[in-house]
Amino acid sequence: MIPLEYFLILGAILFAIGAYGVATKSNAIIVLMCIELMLNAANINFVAFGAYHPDIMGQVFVIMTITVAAAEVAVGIAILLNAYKMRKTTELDEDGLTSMRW
Amino acid sequence: MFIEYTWLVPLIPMLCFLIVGLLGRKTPEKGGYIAIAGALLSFIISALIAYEYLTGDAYPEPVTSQIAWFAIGDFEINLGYYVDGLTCMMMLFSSFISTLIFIYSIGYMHAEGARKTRYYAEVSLFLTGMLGLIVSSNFLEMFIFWEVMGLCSYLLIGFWSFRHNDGDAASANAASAAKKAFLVTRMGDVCLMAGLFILLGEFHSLDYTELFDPANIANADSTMITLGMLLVFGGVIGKSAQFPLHDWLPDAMAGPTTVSSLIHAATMVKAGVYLVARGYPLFIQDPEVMLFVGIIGGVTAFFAATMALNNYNIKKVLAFSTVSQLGYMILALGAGGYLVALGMDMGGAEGTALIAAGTAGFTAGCFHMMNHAFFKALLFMCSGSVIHSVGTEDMRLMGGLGKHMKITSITMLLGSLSIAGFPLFSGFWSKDLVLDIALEAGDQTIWFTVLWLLAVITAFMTAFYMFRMWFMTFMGEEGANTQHCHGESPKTMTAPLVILSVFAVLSGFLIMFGLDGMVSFEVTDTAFIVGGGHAGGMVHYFEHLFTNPYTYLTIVLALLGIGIAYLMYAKKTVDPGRFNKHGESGLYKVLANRWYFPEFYNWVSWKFGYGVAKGVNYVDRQVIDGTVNGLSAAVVGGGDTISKMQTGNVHDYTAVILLGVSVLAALFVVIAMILGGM
Amino acid sequence: MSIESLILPLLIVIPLIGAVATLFMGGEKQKYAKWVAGVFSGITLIVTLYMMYAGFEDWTVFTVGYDWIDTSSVHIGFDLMVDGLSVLMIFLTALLTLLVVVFSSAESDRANYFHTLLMAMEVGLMGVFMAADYFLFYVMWEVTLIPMYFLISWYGGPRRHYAAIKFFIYTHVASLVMLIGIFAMGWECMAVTGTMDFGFDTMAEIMPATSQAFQVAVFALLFFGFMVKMPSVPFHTWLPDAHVEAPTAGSVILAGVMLKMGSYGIIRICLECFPEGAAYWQWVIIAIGLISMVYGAYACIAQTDLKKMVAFSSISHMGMVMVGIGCLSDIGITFAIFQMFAHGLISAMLFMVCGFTGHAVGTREMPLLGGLAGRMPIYATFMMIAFMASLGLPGLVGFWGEFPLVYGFYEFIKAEGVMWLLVFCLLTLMLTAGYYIWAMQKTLFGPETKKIDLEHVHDISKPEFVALAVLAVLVALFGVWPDAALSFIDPYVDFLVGVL
Amino acid sequence: MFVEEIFGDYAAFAPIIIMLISALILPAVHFAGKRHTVTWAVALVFAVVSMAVNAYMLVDGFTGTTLGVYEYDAYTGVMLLLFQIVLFLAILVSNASTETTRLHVGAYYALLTGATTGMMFVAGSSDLLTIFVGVELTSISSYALVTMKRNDSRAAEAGVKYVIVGGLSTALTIYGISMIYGLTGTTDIAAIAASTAIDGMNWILAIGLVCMVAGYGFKIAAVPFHMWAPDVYEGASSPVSLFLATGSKKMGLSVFFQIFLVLFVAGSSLSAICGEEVQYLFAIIAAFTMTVGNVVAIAQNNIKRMLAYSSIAQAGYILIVMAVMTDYALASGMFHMFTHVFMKGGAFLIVGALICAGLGEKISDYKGLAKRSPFLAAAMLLFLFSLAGIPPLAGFTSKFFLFSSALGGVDGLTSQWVWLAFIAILNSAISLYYYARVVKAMYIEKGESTEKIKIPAVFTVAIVICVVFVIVLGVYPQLIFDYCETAAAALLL
Repeated sequence: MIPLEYFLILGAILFAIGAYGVATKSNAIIVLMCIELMLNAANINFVAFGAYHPDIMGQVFVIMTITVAAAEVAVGIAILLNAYKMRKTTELDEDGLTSMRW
Repeated sequence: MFIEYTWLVPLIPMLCFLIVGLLGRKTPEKGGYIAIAGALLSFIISALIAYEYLTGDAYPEPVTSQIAWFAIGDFEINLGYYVDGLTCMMMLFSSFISTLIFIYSIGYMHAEGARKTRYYAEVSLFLTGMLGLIVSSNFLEMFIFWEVMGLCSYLLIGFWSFRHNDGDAASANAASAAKKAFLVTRMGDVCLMAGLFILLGEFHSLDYTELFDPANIANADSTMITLGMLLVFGGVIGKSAQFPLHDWLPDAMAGPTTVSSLIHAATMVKAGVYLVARGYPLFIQDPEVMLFVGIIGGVTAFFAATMALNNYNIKKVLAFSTVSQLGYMILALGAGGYLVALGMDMGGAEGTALIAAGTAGFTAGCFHMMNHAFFKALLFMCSGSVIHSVGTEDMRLMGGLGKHMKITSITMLLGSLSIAGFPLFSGFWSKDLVLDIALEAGDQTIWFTVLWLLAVITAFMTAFYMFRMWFMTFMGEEGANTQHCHGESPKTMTAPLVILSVFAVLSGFLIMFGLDGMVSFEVTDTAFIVGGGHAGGMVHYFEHLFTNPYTYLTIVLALLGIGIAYLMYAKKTVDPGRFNKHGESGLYKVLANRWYFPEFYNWVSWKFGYGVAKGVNYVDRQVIDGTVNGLSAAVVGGGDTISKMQTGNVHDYTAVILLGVSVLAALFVVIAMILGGM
Repeated sequence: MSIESLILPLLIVIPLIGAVATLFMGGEKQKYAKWVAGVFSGITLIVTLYMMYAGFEDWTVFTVGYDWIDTSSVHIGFDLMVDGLSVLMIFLTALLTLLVVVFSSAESDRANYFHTLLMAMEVGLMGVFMAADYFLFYVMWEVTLIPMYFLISWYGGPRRHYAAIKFFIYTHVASLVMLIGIFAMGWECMAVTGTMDFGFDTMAEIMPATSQAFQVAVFALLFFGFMVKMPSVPFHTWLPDAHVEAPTAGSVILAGVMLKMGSYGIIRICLECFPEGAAYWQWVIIAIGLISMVYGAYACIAQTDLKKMVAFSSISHMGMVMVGIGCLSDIGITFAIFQMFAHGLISAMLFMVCGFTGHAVGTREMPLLGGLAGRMPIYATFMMIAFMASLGLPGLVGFWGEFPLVYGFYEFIKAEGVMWLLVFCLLTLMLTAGYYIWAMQKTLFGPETKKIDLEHVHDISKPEFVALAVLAVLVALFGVWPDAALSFIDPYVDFLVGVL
Repeated sequence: MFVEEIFGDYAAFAPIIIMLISALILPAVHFAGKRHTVTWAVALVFAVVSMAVNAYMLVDGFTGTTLGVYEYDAYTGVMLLLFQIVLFLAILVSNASTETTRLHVGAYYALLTGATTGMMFVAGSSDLLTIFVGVELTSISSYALVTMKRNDSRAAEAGVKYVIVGGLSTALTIYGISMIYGLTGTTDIAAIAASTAIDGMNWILAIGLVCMVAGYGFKIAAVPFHMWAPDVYEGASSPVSLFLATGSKKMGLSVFFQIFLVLFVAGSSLSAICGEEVQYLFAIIAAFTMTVGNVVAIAQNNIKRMLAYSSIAQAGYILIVMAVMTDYALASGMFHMFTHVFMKGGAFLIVGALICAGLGEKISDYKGLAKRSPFLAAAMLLFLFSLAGIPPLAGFTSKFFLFSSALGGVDGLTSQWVWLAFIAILNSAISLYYYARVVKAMYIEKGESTEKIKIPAVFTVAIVICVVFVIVLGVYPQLIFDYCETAAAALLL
């Protein structure tokens, strides 16, 4: 059996990659995708834990998470489209969507 | 019968004050007559009281009665009156002289118009203070009237502190003189207050009857009494213008001359002397205190006289003379008290003898106080008459006035002779008694011999400066302002002069007709008794003084002083400039600058008053308020700074969140480690 | 329901009605606002006087209490009471509010709001002095802040915004610290009785029995709150600013009554509830008092603005109150209370006079003034009475706040063997005389000033005269008859000394 | 009881069912009628009905469980009431507001109602899973709501920021939950609390807890997860800002209560392991949250941003509950949430009303407001002073309870959190400064215009409701505080 730690490390790596992306990427779509990565990192944890504890809850949680993620991305993309319509940009950088500050 | 109504004595002037103050504008002479009536009524009642008391059965036991006023903790404070020989004497001459001066004011203040209301109201209030002080039955009550007088003195010195007829400079001068008078005496008052704290702490009462009970005194802590009485004497120094707080009195001459005459010569400044006399039973508990009192008195007498020598302001000469004479009184009380105190310490027959000798000092001091009241009031009123007539106070601008103002010149001559100690004039008797007691105390300690010497020199100086003044004013060629002289003053002014001059000449003889018994001081095992002593009688005093060789010394010195003054200022055969390098000598300058006391006062008040205040204000604005403002600026600035972290860039938000998570996780673990959970 | 139990609520409700009534008197009607305010504050004063007369023997008849917030863990009551300590303060509040309305009758800028604020302030002040529940006490305490904030920032001088906000936040911080103390008391009460009962009577029973550490800590918290209000050095700097900028009415109430809230709180709460704490902090109290006295007096000397000088003199005088309280003795506390009362009357006069100076002459800067006595004799007379009373001239009320109080202090330091401390008191008395006399010389006397135009300067108007005259009479009356006030104070202090 | 009669076994679910129905039919209603006023009225009616049902259940003391996942007790009832009040206020003014969308009216109300449904769902949950789902329902609805604003590109930007930060926080939450799940093998909160599977502090537990704190901390805008809040509140329309600041934030707090209070309540096995550590963690977060919120608010010129920071600070105050962890604290925290709804909600309502009337969002635009609209100025004054904690307004009373809880332990006085109380009161004083700035602008400074301001009538109604409650809760806190106490007891049992 594969040790639990491996799954956890994989999850952690995925989580870290996602977090890095969220914090650095200037394209909003990529940021949304990075968030998906992070969610999936959690999913891996759940599945792994669910398997090691003989418990169904982990998998249920994963299903829920996937659903939520889908909804979030759907809304997120819609919002981005809206922003693009309004601002003609989806860049998150200085010259992009940073009009509200201080 | 009358004595139960002693409280009326101060109350009547009080009512006059209220009536004049509120309604005076509408009455004839703007309230002047009301004030006079009040003073006269007080005098009459005083006379009746005195007569009843002195002839009554109780005499010489003090008659006192009081009502509960309020309580300080467990200590009852009372309001009441206290009548004994000293009270009677003070009451009589105060109200009498006041009446005369009020009458004089009708003439003197004639031109003041609407302001007269204020004048009469304030002098009435002053009279309340003086008479209240005299009849008070406890120290606190006395202190209240003491301060009321201080207030009136302040107000009246500053009577012309705005819209002075002589212009702005004179207004400013009056305002600053008033301020100085109040503050300098306040310094003494604060000491007096501290003294009262100590007495209250020791005796748990401030009633004279309690405080003067030997049994109570024996129970109290003698060191505290010493300290207390020294502090009380601080009040005397302020009020009676003793060295080193004497300097306000010459400045106080900025007020109307009537005020100088009444308050700053005849009555208020006597309050200090009165306080020493009143507090005699406590003062004599410690010889050192009395020695201190004597030294202050003697030094004051000498110093003040020196300053009078070369002053050209007629009123200031008189002011210095007043200070000097007050010094005499204090010296007498101090010297006498010193002997009494020593005697009480010593005990036995020798002690009794010392006590008997010492009590003469009490009598001498009180006696001189009364005589001085008459002749100094007279002198001031005469000077007022002169000023009224020539419109200046500078003696160099006078001269030759004798022809124009006969009554004034003669009455003033009588007054001058009296104060100079010309034989048989009132000042002669009392001054020689003072010198006598000082010399006697000199047997016990060298201090009093020195003081006696100073006093004798002072007697010479007194004669000199008084006649310098008289000659400069009334004799010699006519000065610049003599030409503008209006002639003799009106009747309302000259009549009081004449009456007072009679008293100034003759009041000395009162001591031969029982006054010495009335203001005697006796020490028994169970009580200290004022009044009721053995009256020496005429023969005793003639014998006593004229068999004393030192009496002749003073007479010679006085005549010498008069003679020199005559040569210098009347005949002008001797040029005073020869002795002072025409005003260039060091001593002359020192005297002209009043021994630099005003400068010293200024220096002290600037350094320790305004200087510290500036510092405090700096600390307040910069340090304390600066901290407060700095803190608030820091918060506002911090807000600005932190808000700049809100860059609007969502990357920064996410970065901060991720950083926050890491930091919190670490923090969490650290806390766990600290708390020992890990 | 007896008439007695109505009195105290009435004292809050009447001014409240006045406040609401004037609030809605905008526009044309605002010139009648002063009459409304005058009538309502007048009625309040009458009710107060009746209460003083009727309750002299037994104050407890007036005590009323209603449950206000009563949950499983908290009990808060709408409790009102009055006793010898508070009755004088209530009297001051009622009196000064009326006089201020009279004095300020010329106010025409948004007159209705002006009077609303005054009446609202009266509500708060009455509440503070009558509250018998800590929650209510604190509520009322804070309620007084808002009208004062608006009074300063609407009707004040040129730097009014700064002064108002400084006053507001400064005193708010202090009261919040006090609030923490109240919380601590509440929880201690919880530990003993199982509920947080914020009633004065409950607390007064429980608190003296608590541990010394607790008393020391909570005393400090409460004391800080009160001290800032008094105010004591070094937490006083809000006061001069507030006074300088406040309109006359605001200054009068601020100095006359609001500062007393601090000392009232110290006596009512700190001393009654924490005798051990008081004993622990005694020297600190005295030190703060002495420093305030001397510091305030010195600061006065350096001021050029009349009002600022008087403000600092308030600090000095309240320092004296603090010293009196610090003695923890019968005499000290009795006359500290008396001094509070006396200072209330005197400072009201002082600020009226100084405020009038600014109004009439156009400046309060002493270097610009001079010789006003000639042009404005009545004003000068009142100023002199006020100054003399404040510097402690015997025969006026100020003296009885000073002499016996310092004597009480003397007794204390004599017992402790540090008599030299008396020097500070004496120095203060000296300095007090100094700055007042100096100020009078600068403003009233001397040559008439040429630096400002005195052409159109008038003496005081009739309403102003009435307000000042009433105060002057009271200053003199209580000066010659201090027992009139002392007879209220004495029984209370007897009780308090029993607690200590 | 009629609720049980109608809803049967689903009685505990009754208010939610009504809300769900509303959320589902609203787009249809709008599609059918094309009249936004009708849609608005329907939404409002459903909100009121739901609120009435809930109020009835609460007063009646109803308790019950539906489907084993949703438990209705006093706590749930009180929180539901809170959310419903928020919803009611938000819907009430949405139609009249000129900021809200006119294109997707049906969707707008459906989202509002749906978000509220999510909150209500959370309030009755006792499982991390259901809580997670409820929170996400609210979050995703809010992302959309923020962008639904007329003619303002700031809304679009706000939406982007919100969705990204929200997504990140979702990820953090779920990651944290996974850790906890991994350690204990369950997602039921009570079971986790009682779980004996954890034998001491370890990194996994720490990361799990901190990630959950961070994830839900985003909802309540706790420092350092607060940075989205000012931007979003500024960008969103005023009714939505109101909804987020008073509703969504309260849900976050409710989640904190339901998860962490229950996990670490005295006696649970978790509390033995790291109870005190968590308390300190929350105390530090609370201190930072209130301080940063207040201090930065001083620097704001836009009133919406200022109110946003003030909301952050208020959340910081309520976090005191999490540090102290007593039921008295919980009760007072809940009470403060209620008063906060009215005072902060009222303030946002006034801002919204003034935007409708053509006023700007800058504080300087408020100059002379007292002259132009005495009513609005007075109401704003009340709300701001209430927020600052000036008696006798609601904000003071609730702060009185809340701050006092910091000094109380389970059995009387404790000095552990006195420092927190001090920080809280200092912040309270700082807050006075920026509230007073607005007051000064309204009352003391002179504005350029003196024209009278007219606002839509419903705004007036809504503001009056808030004013009434701000005063009533100030002088008669028991109206709600009693329920809060019961609720706190119900949650912490």
